[in-house]
Amino acid sequence: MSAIRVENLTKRFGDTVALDDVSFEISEGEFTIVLGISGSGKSTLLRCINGLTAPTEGQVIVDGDPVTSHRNDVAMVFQQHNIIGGMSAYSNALSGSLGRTDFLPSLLRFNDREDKLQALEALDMVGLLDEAEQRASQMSGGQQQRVGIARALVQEPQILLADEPVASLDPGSAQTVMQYLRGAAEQEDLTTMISLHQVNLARQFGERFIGLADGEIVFDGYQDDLTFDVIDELYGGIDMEEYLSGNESDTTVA
Amino acid sequence: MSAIRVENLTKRFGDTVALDDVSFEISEGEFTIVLGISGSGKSTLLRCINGLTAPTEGQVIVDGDPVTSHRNDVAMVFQQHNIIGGMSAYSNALSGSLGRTDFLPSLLRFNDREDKLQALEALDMVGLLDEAEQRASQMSGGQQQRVGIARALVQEPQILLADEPVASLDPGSAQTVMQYLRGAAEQEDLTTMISLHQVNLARQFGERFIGLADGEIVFDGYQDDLTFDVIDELYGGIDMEEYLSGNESDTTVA
Amino acid sequence: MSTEKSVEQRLEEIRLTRRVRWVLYGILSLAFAGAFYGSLVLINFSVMDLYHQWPTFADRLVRYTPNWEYIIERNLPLESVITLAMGFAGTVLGIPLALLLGILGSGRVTPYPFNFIFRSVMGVSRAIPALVWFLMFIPLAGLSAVTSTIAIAVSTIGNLGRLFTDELEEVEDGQIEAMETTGASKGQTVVFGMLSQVKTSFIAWTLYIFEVNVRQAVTLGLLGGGGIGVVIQVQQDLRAYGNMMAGIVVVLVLIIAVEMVSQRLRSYLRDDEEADGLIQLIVGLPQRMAESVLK
Amino acid sequence: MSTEKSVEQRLEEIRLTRRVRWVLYGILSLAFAGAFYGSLVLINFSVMDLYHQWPTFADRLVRYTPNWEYIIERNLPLESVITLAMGFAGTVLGIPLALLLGILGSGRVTPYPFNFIFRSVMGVSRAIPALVWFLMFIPLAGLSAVTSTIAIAVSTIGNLGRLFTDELEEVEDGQIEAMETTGASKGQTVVFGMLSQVKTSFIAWTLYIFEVNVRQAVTLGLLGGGGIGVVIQVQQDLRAYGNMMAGIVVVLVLIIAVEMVSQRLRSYLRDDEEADGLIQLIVGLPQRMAESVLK
Amino acid sequence: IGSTGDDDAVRFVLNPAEEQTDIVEEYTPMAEYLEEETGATIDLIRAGTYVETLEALETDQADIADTSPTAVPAGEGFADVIGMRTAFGGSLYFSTIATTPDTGIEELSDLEDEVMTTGARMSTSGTLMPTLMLSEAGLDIGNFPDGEANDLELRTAPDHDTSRERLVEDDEIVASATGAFASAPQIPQEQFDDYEEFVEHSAEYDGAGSALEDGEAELQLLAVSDPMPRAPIMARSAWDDPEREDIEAALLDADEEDLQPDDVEEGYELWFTGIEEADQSDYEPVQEILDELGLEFQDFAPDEEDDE
Ligand SMILES: Nc1ncnc2c1ncn2[C@@H]1O[C@H](COP(=O)(O)OP(=O)(O)OP(=O)(O)O)[C@@H](O)[C@H]1O
Ligand SMILES: Nc1ncnc2c1ncn2[C@@H]1O[C@H](COP(=O)(O)OP(=O)(O)OP(=O)(O)O)[C@@H](O)[C@H]1O
Ligand SMILES: [Mg+2]
Ligand SMILES: [Mg+2]
Repeated sequence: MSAIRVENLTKRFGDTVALDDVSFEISEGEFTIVLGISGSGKSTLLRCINGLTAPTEGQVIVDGDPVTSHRNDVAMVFQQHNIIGGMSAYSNALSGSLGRTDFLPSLLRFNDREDKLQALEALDMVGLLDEAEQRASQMSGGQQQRVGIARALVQEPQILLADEPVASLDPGSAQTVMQYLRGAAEQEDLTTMISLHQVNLARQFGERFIGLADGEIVFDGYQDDLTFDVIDELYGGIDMEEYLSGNESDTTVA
Repeated sequence: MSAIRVENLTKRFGDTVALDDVSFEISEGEFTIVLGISGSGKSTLLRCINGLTAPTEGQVIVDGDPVTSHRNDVAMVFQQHNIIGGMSAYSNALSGSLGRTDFLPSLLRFNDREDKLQALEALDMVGLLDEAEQRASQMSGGQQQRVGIARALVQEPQILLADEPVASLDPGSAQTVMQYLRGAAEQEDLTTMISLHQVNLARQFGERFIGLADGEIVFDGYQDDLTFDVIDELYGGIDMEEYLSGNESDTTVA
Repeated sequence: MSTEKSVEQRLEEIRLTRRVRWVLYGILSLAFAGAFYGSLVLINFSVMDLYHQWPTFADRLVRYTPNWEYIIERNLPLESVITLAMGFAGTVLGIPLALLLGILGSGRVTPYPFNFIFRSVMGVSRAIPALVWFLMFIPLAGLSAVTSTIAIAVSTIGNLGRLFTDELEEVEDGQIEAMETTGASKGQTVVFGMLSQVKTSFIAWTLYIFEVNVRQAVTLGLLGGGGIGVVIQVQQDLRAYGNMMAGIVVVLVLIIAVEMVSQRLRSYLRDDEEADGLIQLIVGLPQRMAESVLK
Repeated sequence: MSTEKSVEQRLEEIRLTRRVRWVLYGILSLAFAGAFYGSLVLINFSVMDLYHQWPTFADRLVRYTPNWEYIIERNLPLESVITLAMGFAGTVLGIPLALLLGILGSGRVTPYPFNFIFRSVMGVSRAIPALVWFLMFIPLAGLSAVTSTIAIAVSTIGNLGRLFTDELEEVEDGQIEAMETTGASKGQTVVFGMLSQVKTSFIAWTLYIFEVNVRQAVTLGLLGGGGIGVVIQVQQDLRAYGNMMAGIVVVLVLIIAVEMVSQRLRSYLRDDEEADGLIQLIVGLPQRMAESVLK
Repeated sequence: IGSTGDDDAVRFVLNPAEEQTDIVEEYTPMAEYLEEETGATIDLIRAGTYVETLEALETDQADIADTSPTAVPAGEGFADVIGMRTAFGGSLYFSTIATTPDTGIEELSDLEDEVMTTGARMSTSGTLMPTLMLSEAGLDIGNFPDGEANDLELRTAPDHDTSRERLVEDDEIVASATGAFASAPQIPQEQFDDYEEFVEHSAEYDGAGSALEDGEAELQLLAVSDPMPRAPIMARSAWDDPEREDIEAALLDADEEDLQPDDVEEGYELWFTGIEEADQSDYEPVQEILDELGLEFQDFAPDEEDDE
């Protein structure tokens, strides 16, 4: 059974068509990377799957049910990590269990022992067990992003979405974060969709690829299908090879 | 004559050694890229050349004179662009001429006609002539960065420094900005030093390369010398090939 | 998993830390509660007394039903315009010195021990309540709206200047450095690198203080300082609470109007992208006119 | 270069736009100056009068030399502690409702037309001057510091609540969405997604309002509400300006002390990384204790 | 202030609105005297304005109040007049309107189109009475004090002394109204001789012109008002306590020495010397002034809930 089925999804913001009749299916446990330049609709797609954005037309079916609002079993990692700066890494990870904790206990931090252990295990998995008590705002960007992943894992999702999780990180941290995402997905057997704009990282970590351009799907395939032609199509306009070969002569910039 | 000579430059912040006995020379008109992971000392190096940071030991000689404070003929493009959000692109570009304008005229925006034309030409060069009157804060990240380049050009520098000018941009914009930098450097015959952490961009645009690791120079050479081994040394620790080959089997993340 | 042990151990550590922290918070809370209780004792606060008096108090609230007719009868809108004028003129008169002292009070403009000279001047202006300033300036301009305006102007220097100084502490170095690298002079760096960053916040703070000053103008009026406050005071002295409340309703409308305008302006300043009807129209005008001329 | 022409042309366009803008700014400035001038006329402001009265006023300033001995003689520090207690207790009493109404007044918590109910309640609390609140609460607590405290508490609700509401408008959606995706309930989203973002600003604003309230307590004292204000009032009635200024000096010290503590706390809250002596010590304590126990 | 110490204490509210004294200190000997005579405990509480004293009397937050004459009509229904303060034997006092010798103003009607200061806005002797005098002299006083006068500019001052000082210091101001106690010391005594009632009843007549020797500016008298009753001591009507009669009796019996502090310095003068019996009717002149000026206190009688 497919974990995610997107059916004729269209999303318009006023005149802008962010997604244009997008359909695809993702099988359980697949590690999918969504590629596309800025504005191609990557975020909108993930937000529709997540229920944060309501589609204009079409629907998303997760686990057999159409998505209407956000679901407990779909977790999300954000580009700006969106963790709570004033709390410790541990408390942030623990906040992933809010969906199954009542209001008062969550306020007083009387969480289940199980959830607490799970938060620490998740931190362990992203290599931050020793920093568990550190304030999130004092961590580096890469560490904060890993806390965001830990939080998503504590949510015990079946589906993990990540919207440009490494866009604001330096290459070293980006590698590390992608490794943790891939590792967690395999270990917990998660269906994962990650939007990226770094082609090299995508090629390195991706299993399946969905390429968006102007809200439409222009590529849907596996690692072997992702040729340089495809990438040129996705990131058209800039012809690097030609620019590179020409840059020793006079370069008048348009 | 060398445009920039760095002699035994050491910079310590408390216990941290940001630069450790760094020496090199850059000839006039060279387009140099400084590579290195986060914390390797790239920013500190550029700030020392610029006079924004005072070295602990050693010195930087620009155009024959040791650098003691910031010089009019050294311009800088910042990662966070540092342009003034509340002013138009044109006014921002024009602010590059502050060094040669008196206080009162600059306050009342009574700049020389020549400077004004130059500001517009610089905006034209970075492809923003039509957006000249737009408020900087309303522009996209890539556009803002280009305004920053225009401002640096209006300064009429001999040396152009840029500290991770594309780190916060998406790949499309990063390409564009690097193109403009390269184009401007060639057209105005500038000696240019750019720190980058994207290896692919560096290979694509660089002429000369300086690699830093832990504050020390580990590489200094031209495009042909920049092999994958060098890159592995610079970005050591993460062995991508191995990870990639192993990621189909069980991946326990440390 | 082999790390299970260390996770358990870590949890114990965390629980211990948390317990210690709870105790610490407990102590802090107790200290706080103690200070609060001490304060209540010091002012002879008694819940029982309040409880006993509550019915009397509640009975009398009907007296405070506004007498709407009085608004027209006594031409209260006009009086409230005078109050507005006091607040406005006082704010405008106070701005230049607030700006000067506020900037000079920042540690980034004036080096450390010296900036405290300017901060102290602002401190004095704030510490003396506007009411006392008002009394001190009576020899200068009598018991009048002018004296109120001067008192407001003087306290604006301290209140607004201090907010300016605070704001300047949050300025980012990036733009200052960027201006320095262009070879800008010290003055140009302050204007282009610092002030341009805080321009909108300065305007927002000025609007906020303007609101506060309009309320202050009402209060000074209660002491004879002109405007609608005087009417409220006279009606209060006559125990004509219905009329008094009519005055207060007018003040309410005035203050809400001022706040709405100032809020609108501030939110316009904050996210300037938002196409904001009128203002956008005005600001966009020159652009469009220029375009049409050149076509 | 072929673009030279178009650059020249663009400059002309820009100059035209600028000229139109200057004219527009000119008009706005004139309108502003007109409003200012109108205000001055409305309140009968006359520079000549002030000029004539200046010598008299200046002569009198010597009267305002503080009589330092009076500070000890009359035990002013004790009186100022009462004032402090009034400000503190009033602030603490006002916080819960300020918090509740402030949160409910935000358009993000309560949908649009309804949040204005709460904003209006806060508006009323602000519009009625603390002096009038004082009068209204006499039936409840008599002529006492308690009444002042209640008056301060009531105006705190409006002043602080409004600042809270404003702050909540600036909350970023990201963290709220993040909490929503974890399946958190509405209440949990508000607490973890919104309030945790503004926690430090809320504390900072509360401290700011506490400062304002201490000043307000002085003012209410001037009208019979207890504390050092009463002493200042009496000495003023006695025309013992030296003694009055001694009182004001004590107020000055009090207010500067309060501001310094509150500024310190705020800057600690802002950049929490900065190792800030004492507080760092206290906060770091549990960690270190836990470590030493486990070793 | 606000020391509601023990629950049975008699709460005596003091209103300093019109006097330049530390009123709590002034009344301390009286409180001690009352405590000695009646065995009651007296709490002295300072009020900011006289409305506050009325509010306190009406809502059982005070038992006795020293207040201003206008409080008598205002307090009708819930506060009784116990007595009237007297000063140096006189129970009546006067307002004056004075100018400076160089203004050329001869009589009240000359004040047309001029600027004049008065006392606090609702002060009987500082503002209300003088306004009535102007009105009787044929000047159109408009809505003043609740508004502006038409024929001249009336500016209020916070108190009597300031009103007088403004006259001396501000050239634009040509006259000032004050209670006689604030102006008489600077007015040559002979100018009062035309006003028989003043000569006979006023405590200030003897000291008239006395401050001129100290070099204070000389004032010139324009008019003296009809006599007014001095400020009343009032009690809460609903105050039903055996102590009440004792206290009332003791108050009326008090001698000047009872009211003087023990450790008086040379030349110490209380501004009141005794309390004599009085009732509502003694304050009819005040009601008349209010009526003439069109000032009405709101009536909160339960049955007629309107703004009459
Ligand atoms: N809330 C919104 N309101 C209006 N337009 C929107 C909104 N969100 C997205 N859009 C528009 O929809 C299109 C797709 O945006 P989306 O954010 O999904 O792209 P993206 O691929 O995530 O780009 P990026 O790499 O910049 O994040 C863009 O043209 C964008 O301007
Ligand atoms: N102002 C400073 N105070 C203390 N330490 C500093 C300061 N600036 C830099 N450092 C330290 O010096 C070292 C080099 O920093 P630098 O910013 O030059 O590195 P970088 O290569 O630019 O890294 P990045 O890619 O993160 O910008 C780091 O360890 C950093 O923590
Ligand atoms: Mg996106
Ligand atoms: Mg750097």
